[in-house]
Amino acid sequence: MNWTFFHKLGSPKWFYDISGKWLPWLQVSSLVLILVALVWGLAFTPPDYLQGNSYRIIFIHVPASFLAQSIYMMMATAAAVTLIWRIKLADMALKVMAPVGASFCILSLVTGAIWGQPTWGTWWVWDARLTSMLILLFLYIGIIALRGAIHTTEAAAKACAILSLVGVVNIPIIKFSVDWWNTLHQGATLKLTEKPSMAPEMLWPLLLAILGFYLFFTMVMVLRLRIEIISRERKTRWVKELVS
Amino acid sequence: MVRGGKMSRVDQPSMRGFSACLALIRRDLTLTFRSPGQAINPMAFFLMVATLFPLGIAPDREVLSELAAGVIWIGALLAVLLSLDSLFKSDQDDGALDQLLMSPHPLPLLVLAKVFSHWLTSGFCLTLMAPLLAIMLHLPSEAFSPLMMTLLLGTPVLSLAGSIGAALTVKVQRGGVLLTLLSLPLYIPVLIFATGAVNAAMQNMPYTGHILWLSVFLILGVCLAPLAIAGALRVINE
Amino acid sequence: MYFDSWSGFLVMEGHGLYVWSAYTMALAVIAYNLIAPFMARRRILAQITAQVRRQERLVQRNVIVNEVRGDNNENRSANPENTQLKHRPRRQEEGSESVERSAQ
Amino acid sequence: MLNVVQLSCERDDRLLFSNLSFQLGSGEILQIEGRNGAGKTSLLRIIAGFSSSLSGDIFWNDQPLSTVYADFRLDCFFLGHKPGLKLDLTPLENLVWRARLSNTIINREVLLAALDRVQLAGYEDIPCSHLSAGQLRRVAFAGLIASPARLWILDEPFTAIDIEGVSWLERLFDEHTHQGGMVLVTSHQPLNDRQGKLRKLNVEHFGEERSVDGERGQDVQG
Repeated sequence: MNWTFFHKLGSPKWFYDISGKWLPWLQVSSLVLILVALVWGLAFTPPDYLQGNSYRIIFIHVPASFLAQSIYMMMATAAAVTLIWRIKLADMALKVMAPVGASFCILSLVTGAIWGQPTWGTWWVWDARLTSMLILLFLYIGIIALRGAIHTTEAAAKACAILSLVGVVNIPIIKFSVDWWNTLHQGATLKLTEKPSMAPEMLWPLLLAILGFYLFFTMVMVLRLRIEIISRERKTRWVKELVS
Repeated sequence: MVRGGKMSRVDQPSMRGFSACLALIRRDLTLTFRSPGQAINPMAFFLMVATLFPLGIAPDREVLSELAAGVIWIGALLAVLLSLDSLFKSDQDDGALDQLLMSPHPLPLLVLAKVFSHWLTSGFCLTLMAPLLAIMLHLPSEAFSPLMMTLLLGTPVLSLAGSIGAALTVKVQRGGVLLTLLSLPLYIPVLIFATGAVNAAMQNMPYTGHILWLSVFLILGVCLAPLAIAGALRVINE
Repeated sequence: MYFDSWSGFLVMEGHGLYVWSAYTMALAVIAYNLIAPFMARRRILAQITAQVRRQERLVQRNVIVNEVRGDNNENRSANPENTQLKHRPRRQEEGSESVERSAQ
Repeated sequence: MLNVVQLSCERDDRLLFSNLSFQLGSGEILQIEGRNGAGKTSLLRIIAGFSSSLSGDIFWNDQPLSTVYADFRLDCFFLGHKPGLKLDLTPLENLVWRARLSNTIINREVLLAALDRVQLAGYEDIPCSHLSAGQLRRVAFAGLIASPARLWILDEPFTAIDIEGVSWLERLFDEHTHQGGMVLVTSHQPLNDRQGKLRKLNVEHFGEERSVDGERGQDVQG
């Protein structure tokens, strides 16, 4: 099992060149997919028999929630890679993913609240999913704040790695206890994103939207990672040549 | 010139690991007794939180007894957070943390001793004070025993989880707010199950499930938290 | 298209306000995620060019100082003052070598 | 026997020093020189085992440090910039918890004798907060004298020490090396080497500022 691929992954310059080729494809495909999915979901699908047209918010709320959670999982894996194999690229990914994840977490919270208004008549509902998303937002802000508070890059890298691993251990516990707390107090309310009753013509735009958002996230991450590489490798000759 | 002799090496290092922990606990307890101001703050804060709520909401009995469990637990949670800030920072400032890192004994064990001594001076005292506050907040009498049980099981978890944040922010100048931000997500499950137990007892429903879950968190905390704390201390002090 | 008219599409039987506010929020988040990297890129590139220019200026200044004082590396002795000087020429050689290369 | 091979350390993408190697046998003193910020303290902290982000290897009695770090720490005494004493405790209590932490049996007479050697005989039950910075350092030296560790790693021990304190400390080093101990010390004052056991190492020799080329995988020279 030759590990050359794994070690090459470690060299930021190699990633910078490779991602240069991927970037245009990513940009085009993600924006096209998102456009198609949202137009399809907004204009061409019939309204839900129960919720009327307000369910169309599902085409951004569900992808945003999925993204917020899977970005945190990706950050935890990047953290594990930083701590175990000490690959600098993994730490750059960890640093870069945090604000993107936080932005999608906020989007999921806001769209969830907006969706709650026509369905339940109040802006904020202590629904299990929304509350866990709110706590996930705290985890994101914690990592971003810790990254800003520690100035030496090596210490900040490992401290944020430890914090995101502790957070990822904490997420299932939070989900379990919030769900348990929710059923204790309110009984089974209408679950916000119930999918079994999704008619096929609603399901397809949703899947397209989810794919579009994931591609969009990869594109944004590649963009930010390239900048982080330039910033961290500013002493090397290839960056100086690139700049001048 | 009196020739200073050398102290002899200990032969069975494993047994000495616990004596090192005992020495650390004894050191921290003497430190707290020498300057008790550090230990009084969380208790005064706890009492103050319990007096603010009736002033803020309503002094009558039904409202307060409904809120009592939540108020006591949130007060205890914030008081523990208050006292966590100086846990490692005082050692960092006078160089004692380097000696801790240089010790041949496993760091997680020493860190567990430090967190235990912190719990003794903060969480445990809050638990002893809790009945006083429960009376002030008209907590029904049958809810007293679950309150004490949840506090006894829950406050060590608060100390353990909060120490991870304390270790991560040991070199951050004004790290108090950041410490709170890092520790709150870890406190939420404990708060949910603890207040759940007391409220269940108030509606005289069985609360053993909640207590068992709290002990699960305690065991999880005792096993995993020292590893994270030791890792964080090593990483920050590179 | 499900809706018969543009105005129907906008109103969406009363739910239009919520749907469109949610979608503008989504647009805002997408725009943030697109614009923030470019702003960061500009800021960091400016920083690096400033740093490279500063290094070149430092190198030019050393070259002049050394000619004026006629100092060279041979009379190196163990006094600390000289170690400073010894240290600087090495950085100067390296500096000029990287300058030519980047100039090619 | 401490053996450092091809050690290099990078702080915040600034290469402090690279391929630094030296040996420290028993009975030798090694003084590490270098201007401020050249990486002296980082070198000492790496050898003491605080930092793990380094390339190159350190051998203790010909075994890699990572496998024998417990024995290494049993036999090593680290004194950083700060004396490492709790100000509310008395010198004796401080020495007790530090000795207990480094796994030595507490012998009260030895501690008192050590305090006496550093001219702090009457101070053993006064809280350290009443002592001056120089006295605090001498309490730390008392811990040094009483500890059975063979390797001493001292970071700038001469700060806040007056002239005759310096010569006292040098006599202490000679006595320690005479008993087969090793001393690794950083300081700005040049130590006068009486028994010919003193060696010097300047960190700046290994710290040339060269721009490390792109391929992070292979460390391209020059």
